[in-house]
Amino acid sequence: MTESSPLLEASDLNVWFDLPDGGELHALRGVDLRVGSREKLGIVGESGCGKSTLLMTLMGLLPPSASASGSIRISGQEVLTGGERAFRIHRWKDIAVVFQGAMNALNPVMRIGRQITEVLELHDVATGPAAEARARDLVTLVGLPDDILRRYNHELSGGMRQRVSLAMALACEPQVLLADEPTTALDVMVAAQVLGVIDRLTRELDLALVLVTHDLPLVTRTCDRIQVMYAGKVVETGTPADVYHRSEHPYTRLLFAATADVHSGREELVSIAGSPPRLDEPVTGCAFLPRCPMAREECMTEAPQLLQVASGHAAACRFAGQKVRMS
Amino acid sequence: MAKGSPMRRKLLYGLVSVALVLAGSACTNSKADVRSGEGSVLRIGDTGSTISTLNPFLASNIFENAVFRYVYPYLVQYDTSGSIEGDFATSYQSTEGGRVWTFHTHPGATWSDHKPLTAEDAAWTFNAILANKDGATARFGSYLAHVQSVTTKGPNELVVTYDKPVATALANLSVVPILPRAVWGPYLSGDAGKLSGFTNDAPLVSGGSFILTSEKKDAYALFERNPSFYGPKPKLSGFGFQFFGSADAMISAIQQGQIDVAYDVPATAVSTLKKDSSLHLLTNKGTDEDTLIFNSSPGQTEHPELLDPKVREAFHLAVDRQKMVDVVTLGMGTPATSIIPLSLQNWADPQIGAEGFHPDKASQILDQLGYTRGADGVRVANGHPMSYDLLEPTGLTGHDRVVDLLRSDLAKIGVEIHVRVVDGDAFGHALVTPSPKAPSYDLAVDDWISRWDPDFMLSLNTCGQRGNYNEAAYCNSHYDALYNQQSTSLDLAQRKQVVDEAQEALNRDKPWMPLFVNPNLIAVRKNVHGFSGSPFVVDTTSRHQIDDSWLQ
Amino acid sequence: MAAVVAATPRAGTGSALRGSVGYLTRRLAVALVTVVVAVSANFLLFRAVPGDAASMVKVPGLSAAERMQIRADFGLDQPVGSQYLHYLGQLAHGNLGISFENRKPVTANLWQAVANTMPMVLLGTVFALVAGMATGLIAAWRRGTVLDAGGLGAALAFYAMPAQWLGLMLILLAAGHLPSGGISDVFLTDADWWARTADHLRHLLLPALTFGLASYGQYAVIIRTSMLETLGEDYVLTARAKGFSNWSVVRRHALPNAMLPITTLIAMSLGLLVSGAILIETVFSWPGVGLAVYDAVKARDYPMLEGAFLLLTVSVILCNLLADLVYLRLDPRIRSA
Amino acid sequence: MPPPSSLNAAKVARRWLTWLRQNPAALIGGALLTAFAVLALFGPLLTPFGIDQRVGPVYGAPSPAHPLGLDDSGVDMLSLLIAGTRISMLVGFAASMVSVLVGGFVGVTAGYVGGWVDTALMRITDYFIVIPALPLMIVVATVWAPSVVHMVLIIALLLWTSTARLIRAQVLALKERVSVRRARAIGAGHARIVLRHIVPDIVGLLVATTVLAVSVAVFFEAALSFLGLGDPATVSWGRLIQIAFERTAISSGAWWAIIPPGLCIALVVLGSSLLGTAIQHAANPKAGIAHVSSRTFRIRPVPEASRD
Repeated sequence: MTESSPLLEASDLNVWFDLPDGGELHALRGVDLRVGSREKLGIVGESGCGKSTLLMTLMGLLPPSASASGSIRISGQEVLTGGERAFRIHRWKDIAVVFQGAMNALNPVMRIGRQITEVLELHDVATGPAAEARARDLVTLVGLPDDILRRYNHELSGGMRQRVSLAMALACEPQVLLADEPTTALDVMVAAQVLGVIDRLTRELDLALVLVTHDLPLVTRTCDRIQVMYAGKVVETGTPADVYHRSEHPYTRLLFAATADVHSGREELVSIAGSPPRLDEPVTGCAFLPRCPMAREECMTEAPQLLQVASGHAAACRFAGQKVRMS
Repeated sequence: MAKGSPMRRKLLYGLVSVALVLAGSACTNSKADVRSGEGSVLRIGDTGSTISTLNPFLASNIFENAVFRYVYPYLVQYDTSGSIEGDFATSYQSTEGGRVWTFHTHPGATWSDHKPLTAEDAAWTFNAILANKDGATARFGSYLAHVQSVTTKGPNELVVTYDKPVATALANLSVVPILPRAVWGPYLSGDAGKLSGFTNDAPLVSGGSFILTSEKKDAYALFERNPSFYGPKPKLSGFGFQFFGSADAMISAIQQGQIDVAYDVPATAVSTLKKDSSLHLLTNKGTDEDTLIFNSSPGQTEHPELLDPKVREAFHLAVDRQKMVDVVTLGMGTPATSIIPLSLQNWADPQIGAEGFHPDKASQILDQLGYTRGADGVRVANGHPMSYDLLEPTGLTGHDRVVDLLRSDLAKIGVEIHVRVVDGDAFGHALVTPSPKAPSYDLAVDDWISRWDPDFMLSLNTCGQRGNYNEAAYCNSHYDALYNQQSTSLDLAQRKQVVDEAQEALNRDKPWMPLFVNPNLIAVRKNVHGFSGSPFVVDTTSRHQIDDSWLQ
Repeated sequence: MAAVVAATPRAGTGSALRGSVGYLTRRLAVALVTVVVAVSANFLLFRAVPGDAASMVKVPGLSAAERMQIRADFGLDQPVGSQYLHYLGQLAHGNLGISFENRKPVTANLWQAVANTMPMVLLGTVFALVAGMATGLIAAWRRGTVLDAGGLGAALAFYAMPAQWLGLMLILLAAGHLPSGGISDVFLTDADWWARTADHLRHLLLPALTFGLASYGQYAVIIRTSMLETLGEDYVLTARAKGFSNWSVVRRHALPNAMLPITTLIAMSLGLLVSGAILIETVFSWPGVGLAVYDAVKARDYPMLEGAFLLLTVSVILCNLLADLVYLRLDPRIRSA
Repeated sequence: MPPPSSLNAAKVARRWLTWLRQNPAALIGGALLTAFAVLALFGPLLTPFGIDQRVGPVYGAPSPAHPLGLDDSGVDMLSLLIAGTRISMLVGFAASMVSVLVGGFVGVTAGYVGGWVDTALMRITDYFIVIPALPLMIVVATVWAPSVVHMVLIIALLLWTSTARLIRAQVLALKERVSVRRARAIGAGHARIVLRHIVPDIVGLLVATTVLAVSVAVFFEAALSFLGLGDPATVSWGRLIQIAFERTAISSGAWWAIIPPGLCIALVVLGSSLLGTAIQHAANPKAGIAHVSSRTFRIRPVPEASRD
């Protein structure tokens, strides 16, 4: 891991969505992110905290109703200001994505094989029989028989679809793989198998991984670093050990506590009382304030900055690094 | 996507060239000029008409009859002033007090298939008609009523013998075509059972001035000059009828020079056409008369008051005919009070039914009958409101305006009219339901085109025509006697007197209540010469209109 | 690796084929049943309306015996059951009977009318499809922009206009430049092929354009909706993430999927074309099927009507079947369903 | 569309108004339909001249006194147009309501009862779908004397099929819902299940179908009238077009006799399409996202205010 040359770096990312009534929703509020080579970054948080938006922003796939500011660098090149054209140079070659299992990420009227070879041809990796051979290798790599190439999406099971998505993502040998909750909608056994494949391949192929999930045990198991997001902001970042054992943000602590209650990473986190703030109105002070067991008067006025508590471990809580007890 | 691919450019060229062809073709209007001059084709347009059969025994509409007039020989026809003249017969005279008619026919005539055309053909046709005159050939049987025998004396002399003198012999014979035996033989033999299945498709074997070369239902009929015609050679090399679906299409066609003559122009278009300097407008008093028909049969039991001549008189007085003429024909028609239109000057009598428009008098009559108005203003007669169904056949432009006016005029005297619009066939059906002699409808409107001879119009209300042309199902032995008397009155003055009496009789009973006569408006391009107007929509009584025309 | 176990395909090639055959068989069966229902219903419909050949034949002075003869000629003196069997027998030989009106075989009359209608509706449909495609795709592509609003507005406007009125508007606009009625200049008998073709085209232009404009709006709206739905699909996002340009995404991934409902729409509307042309044929005196039906109604020409209804219903059924076939070809999901 | 509820009328009205404000298409559609409905109801009070009253020359051109000119008999076109509104709207609304009632009944019956009833009803529906609609209407209209009531029935006769299919599909889905199965399990009567558990959930769809059917019915009214099969004693927009067509309005240059009635039909059809589609979308909302668009997200500088 070389800190000096991150494969993917985003700094001070802000994303707004226009709302039909004329207002806007501030979905990402100054997010920073760095992924070094072979690094595995986990991004966790409740639904609606902006983790999927972050992933879409990194791929440049925001809808026209969105606006963004800040900086995204892929392999050191600035892409955000370059717009669609700048992103397209890197898509799939440098940075590929596996979408949620619940999505229909595969074209229903195109054979699986074609969906893999077309991307090989697009990025001049291989054409014709060579592309087909490569596609066979890819599906074998993810543990699928090669006659899968002649099939259509509707003939596959959920687990097979995610494996195909993975094979497709690996087609152009990207350096960074983004995975957006790749196992939602899969049953536990299949999810474990798919994650096993992802884990194995990122190691075998020396990939950097950004894994977006709300499966906390998973990230602590697989990732090198974790970023916890809340209301469009990173509220805590650090190694799994930092975040799990020495969490400095009350939200992180509640999150882990809730997970422990539920015993399953697949269920939505519901056991934190209250709900996240509305992002279509300006947030003053700490966004977590209404749900925070440690809330103080001063939290209402001043938004907390990420405070470094140890090397590589920071939390956005005014009490970070202070030993304040939760009441 | 900014640069056009070769493929897209090709497509573009293709589209552009198609557009150019269309634009170019849109500008070609030169063909009108090709046709001018001697020996050219006269193009005639009409709306709403059609030719649905070329079998004269099935034919019922006027353009079918017009086709026969030009392609088949007739013994006699009318001249442009309404007098009988010889056609295939070069001369004719009656003997034995009008009982025997002798016709001398054109010698050496041939059909268009070069077979000889002689008096024998006429005798064969007439005898074939007589053989089944109450059956398959009934269409022409009535025109040969009282004919005892038809014989020839040599190839050019025909003798028609009647069982009694018939005043209308020539008028009737002017309607009966002479058919080529070679074609019609198989269909007119025996009981003529196959006759109704014979379509007689174009091109027809012709003996008249023109040959029908092609014909398409609802579209056109095209004619070429018949080189073997016995009579004077037409100046035109051909002519054609084109049938338009709408008057607007026809008017635009004549204005653009796509046709030379437009028959039966609607009154609403007259001001437009008058402004066009390339057109003449021939306006003729017409013979097409609109009438209100009272069901006069015993089948009409629901409203007995409608059978009362006094009630009919009230209706007669309540209708503002001049207003109808003004609204429906824009003042170009003529009010009518008798079934013989005024355009038949020899026979019409303007005094008949000329009481005028007196709604107050009409109300008085109904008051005197004790038909008082109910709370809704509708009178009550025989325990029922005076509220009647009126059948209106579709397909005749202006009829709905007529009906609107009738309804509002009658409403003013406390009579309510409910209009039922029905198409021609349903109309015909309603008039003979439940039985031809005793139908049950209340009122109807229709129009009839008179002929030069009053016999036809007078025949419409005879007992024998019930279930056929007698739409009122009126039957009166006194009237029938008058009708028969006029048809056998050889003396013109005497016949005129009987015709008047018959009109009077009808005016008294009013099976029909005449309303007004439609004008006959024909638009003609100025390069058409010799084209005479006529009281008829299309003249089926004579070949003169087209035979005498030429283009310049 | 345990994962391989999970990778057993759910459906084999054999079952996909069986799926296709089963699907086709089902569709064919439904179509066949509908045809039988239609044939019988049409037969009964025209026995239920008042009047028959004998009452419609306009021969003055026809005697009762003559009318009986005509009824016998047309087989109308038989019981309805045997008339029905006779009718079916005729149908089996492709014989639709003889027209009451002009005593010609119904098939000949219909053929003539179809031959006239086809160029008009086909040209119009091609126009409507091309223009509708363009509008629908551009509007979907430029969703929410002025172009979208304008395109959708135009499409809805044309959709909302009654065809007969649209025809009259075009006649008003083209007054004096293009013929407003008929299929050709009937007096153009001695002209050469080019002149006749140009004349046909001139006559074809307004009715075909009316037909095109009248169906254009519907196509444009449906293509836009279908395209928008497809553009919202996840695989479109995948395609973009793969690095395809927007246009490639639309062409390779969105269009083939968006075309599925559009294909059905086109095939189904093809079946309805002919009867939809009735108003336009009336406005332009175009002697096609629509006008033939209308004239047959007016003349109570029941054999003609029976034939026309059979032709129209069967063509709708066939077009639906065609839509199913095309769907089967385009959409792999149906093949193994 | 706000779901049907037992709230008081004022609240329901307020929700409708809010919904209309947020849907410009629905607002335009609703406004058009309301305007024509008002015109249909109160039109006869507004007609400046009688529709039997000849006030000027044949095809008199528009003038301040007669803004839409005169027709072929010199009657004020504006008065005719207003008078025609009533019949056209009446036929449009009545036919669509009858057709939705019939279609709804057939659809609910077929979907709920199932079995051979479903099969039979659907085969009949199939026949009505494949039969050429306008020709059949012409046949029936020709045989049946023309009147407004007949016109309504004839149009409804062919309009109910799409509703029947739509409702059947919906009912089939609803039938399997937990609440319906539970109701059946506790022995609720069929009528009760249909009325309490099924009908409330298809009301939105029925309303949308009715509104959409208005446009088709108005179209058919115009078509039948144009073919001369309308009630001759009444004035409708379709009949005005027919009269203009038959009485040489075009060659007389009387555009004012042709354009207004067609425009009115187009506006009503447009109104009912816009409103109906909007209700349909509201009853069955779709996300309405597009992953590809000619436009892309915007880049903007970070506003100071949002730096926190």
